[in-house]
Amino acid sequence: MHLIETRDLCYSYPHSVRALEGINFIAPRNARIAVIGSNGAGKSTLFKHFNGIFKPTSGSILIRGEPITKVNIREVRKFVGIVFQNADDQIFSPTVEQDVAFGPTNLGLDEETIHHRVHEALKIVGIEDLAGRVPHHLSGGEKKRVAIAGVIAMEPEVLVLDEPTAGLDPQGVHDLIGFINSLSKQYGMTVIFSTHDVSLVAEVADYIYVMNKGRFVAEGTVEQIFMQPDMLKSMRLDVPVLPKLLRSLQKQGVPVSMAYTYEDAENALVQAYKGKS
Amino acid sequence: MHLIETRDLCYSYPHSVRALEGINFIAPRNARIAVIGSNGAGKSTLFKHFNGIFKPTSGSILIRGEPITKVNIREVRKFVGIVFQNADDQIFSPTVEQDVAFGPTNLGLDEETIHHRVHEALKIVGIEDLAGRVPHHLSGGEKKRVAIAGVIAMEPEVLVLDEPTAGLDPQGVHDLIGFINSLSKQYGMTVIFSTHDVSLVAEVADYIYVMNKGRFVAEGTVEQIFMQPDMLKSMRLDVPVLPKLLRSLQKQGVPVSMAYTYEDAENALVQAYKGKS
Amino acid sequence: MHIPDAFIPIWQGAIYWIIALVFIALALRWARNEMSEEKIPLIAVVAAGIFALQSFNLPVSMGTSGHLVGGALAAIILGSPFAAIFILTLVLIVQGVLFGDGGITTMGANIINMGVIGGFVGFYSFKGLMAATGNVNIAAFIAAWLACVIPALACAVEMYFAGTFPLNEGLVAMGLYHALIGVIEGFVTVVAIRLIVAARPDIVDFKIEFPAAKGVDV
Amino acid sequence: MIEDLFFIEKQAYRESLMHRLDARVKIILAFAVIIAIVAVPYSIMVYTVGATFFLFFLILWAVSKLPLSVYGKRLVAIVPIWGIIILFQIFFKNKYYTDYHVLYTLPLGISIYTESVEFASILAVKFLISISFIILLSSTTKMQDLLQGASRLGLPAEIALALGMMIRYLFVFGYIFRKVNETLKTKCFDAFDRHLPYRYRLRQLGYTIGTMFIRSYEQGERVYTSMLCRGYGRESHLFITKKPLRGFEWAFLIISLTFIIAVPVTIWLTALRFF
Repeated sequence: MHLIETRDLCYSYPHSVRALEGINFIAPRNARIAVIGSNGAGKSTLFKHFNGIFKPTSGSILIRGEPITKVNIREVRKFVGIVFQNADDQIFSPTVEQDVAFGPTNLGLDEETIHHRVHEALKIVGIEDLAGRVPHHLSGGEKKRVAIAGVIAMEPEVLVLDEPTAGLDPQGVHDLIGFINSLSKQYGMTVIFSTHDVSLVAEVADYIYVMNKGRFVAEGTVEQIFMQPDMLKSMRLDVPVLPKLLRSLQKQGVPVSMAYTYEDAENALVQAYKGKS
Repeated sequence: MHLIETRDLCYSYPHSVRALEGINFIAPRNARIAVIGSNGAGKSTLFKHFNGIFKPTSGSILIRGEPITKVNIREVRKFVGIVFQNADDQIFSPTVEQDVAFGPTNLGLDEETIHHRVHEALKIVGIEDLAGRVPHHLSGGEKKRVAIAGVIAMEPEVLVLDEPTAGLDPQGVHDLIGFINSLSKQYGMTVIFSTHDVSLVAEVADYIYVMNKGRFVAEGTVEQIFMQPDMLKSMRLDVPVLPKLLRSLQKQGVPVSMAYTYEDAENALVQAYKGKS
Repeated sequence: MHIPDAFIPIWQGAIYWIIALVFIALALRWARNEMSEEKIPLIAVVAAGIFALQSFNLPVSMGTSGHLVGGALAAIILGSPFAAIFILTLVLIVQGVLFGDGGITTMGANIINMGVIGGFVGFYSFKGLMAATGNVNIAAFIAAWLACVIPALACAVEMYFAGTFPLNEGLVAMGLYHALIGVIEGFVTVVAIRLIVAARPDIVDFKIEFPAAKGVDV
Repeated sequence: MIEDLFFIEKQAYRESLMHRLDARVKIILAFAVIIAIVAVPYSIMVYTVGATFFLFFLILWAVSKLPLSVYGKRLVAIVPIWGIIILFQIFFKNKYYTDYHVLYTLPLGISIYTESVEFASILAVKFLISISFIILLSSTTKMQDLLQGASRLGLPAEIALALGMMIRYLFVFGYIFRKVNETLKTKCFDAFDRHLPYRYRLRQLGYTIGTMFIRSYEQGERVYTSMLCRGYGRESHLFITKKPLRGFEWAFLIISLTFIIAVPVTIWLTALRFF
């Protein structure tokens, strides 16, 4: 049984064109899944199906094997936590602590448990010291963490992040990557995220879906996806620079092996050169 | 005489800490200048001095050699056009055409001139076909172009863009780069932009200022700045991956020459390998 | 129009507070039940937006400025006088407690004037004029003008009951000043509504096709 | 108004005994003073009560370590319009006096009465005291603390949630308001620029206001969605922890309340004995 599974999911906005078309998506336990695609490809629309904010126009979505109904919707929203792109949409309480407490309060927990969960969540994202602060004095990166903490405090088993790196500077992106990986490793969470920054994917994802105009146009492991630079390019996405360079060198007769991360690429080039000498 | 020059410019927000400290900045004619730095480094605050929105707490700013006064402020704002980061803060009118006409109308131009300028500006940014559309319904990338057109229509000689690539997908970034370069080449505009995406800079900038905590910590040409990876890293910025790779290869004994753009790097690596064989 | 403390005796202020509370309760019920969807978050955020757009200085004449109240705008767009009551209650609480703009003992009166009277006058005169003329511009202009002038007159009457301003002078002064300001409120409300209809026709309560969707020109 | 928001917040973030005092104590105190001064009949008793309360205010303001200029600046933001209305009282008769004596006669048959001048000054005192305590309250208490304090005092949960969200987004829109103004300046638009037609200026402001409305509406929609994702439902409320008042806070509250009630009552009783 998969944690999340969609079958031929289609969705049209009211009075509007089709936004999603025949989506088959699977999220297994403890996976890190990237959905990549350019702006307007339908990534956010898809994510809003994962916890029942949108209902499929046709096809189905199963959470732990069961469709979303009025009866289990609260359960589903506790199970699948979504962090939206803009932290300001998501931090609506006057203080950080109150905001992170909003989810647990709705779960009907008692004050002590709520307090405990809030501080646990703040600790996980590394901003325990910000508990009493007001959101508008925080930096973009800090706000992002508050938003994530607000979802983590509900203790979901699947964490969905919509464009988590948007607006962050390189250091912020770096911190976020480390943190997503630790959620997956230490807490066994399944992490699903969307991005149009392809270079990010190699370090954070086990499996990739490539989305364009509401459809999945490709899926596979990092290697499988990065092996198709022409496909990525036609989807208005960047081709990761290192695989592109290595491939091009191969074509020009340099006997270098393929690599997708920085370290592997460096080793491959050193090997190619040393092997030659 | 420089188009824009600041001398030991300092700025503090009212009742607040110092935001800019001893800034010496020069914008010559027909230059492409990048100001790079992480979020909160002071880039936007600096830019707001360029057209007199902020006044220096100490030090001075000269536009074409003259300080900004109440008398010449309109002239200055006509001369230096600023496009802010978020297009939504800059577009108010019910149609794209009306919005682009807003600046020229405020300058008191006659209707015919305004009409001409609006369509010229829309043509430059490549969205002539959107003239009659409601801005609200446009995509992020299209809104960005409307915002830029609205400033270009005032025919500034210096175009200042604050984080122009924020929120754009790779294709959008690519279009923007082409477009900034053409403004500089075809129209002789001086373009100043801020970014924390270092990889962008090599293709668009002649000169770079590196900013951190309200100060300039380095300045120079692309080569001069990229030669200092440790400095960039300590400023919470990315080190461009290709120069980093080549430098690392050099250290490991691969006789490859330095390069900063993708093509140069590829050639250098092929040369290194071929030269060896 | 924000009556401060001291201008209304305590017992009269208490009466206004009680009346205001009844309407606040009704507005809360509306926000909870309307269209089977919780509107409280939406209303709270829009209230913050109304507060911000009240900060835009509108030129009146000779360098003086006024600003929008926005009650009619909210009631017309959101399709209920209770929207205006809810929003202006929140705005007036913040203005009274934080800024000292409008008093504590007089807050009930202020909520009645700007929220209740402004909301009902704005909404129902718009509805009526729409039915009569079918012209959004005329309906919204007059509705917003009335929603500006009538609360001001109510304010003058309350001050008369309080014994802190004579009736005739109050009615004339408040009436004239707000008749002028009301023209600006009306004009700006019409422009804003037309823009909102162009951008988000789906959120607007009334369904109107403008003759030329492109040239939203007033 | 928005700029004042940032200014007030700045003051509330300072440090002092007054700032640290539990919000409940400050709310009760300020409201009690306002109710007390408003409850005093329009008579010259107000002078003594007002003077005593003003002294009380000055002591508390000193404890708050805020400069007097902050008080002055905030007074200037509030007083003018109603100051003029108070000033106009000197020309009017009202129901609180039976006999009127002309103090001055101006041309056009306008007179200034002794009793009206007295009434104007009574109003001024009441007004000033009320305003001063509101300024004290909001200058020494952070908004989030005010809200928590009010909630602990029994503000209904729904109103607390709505007010909390409003406070949160006031700042979001405050920043947007600033950016919009910067854009208007950048594009050489000035609402008071006579070179541009009046209609044009008003229309542009109407567009700006309409845009702001849409943005707040859409922000509301997005917030609502994100609240749903975190289990928002009818019984949702703002998380408020219980927090007992400390001993000295109780003591301060009780002594102050006694003082606030005792002052007008004593003066009223004294007045009875004298007349």
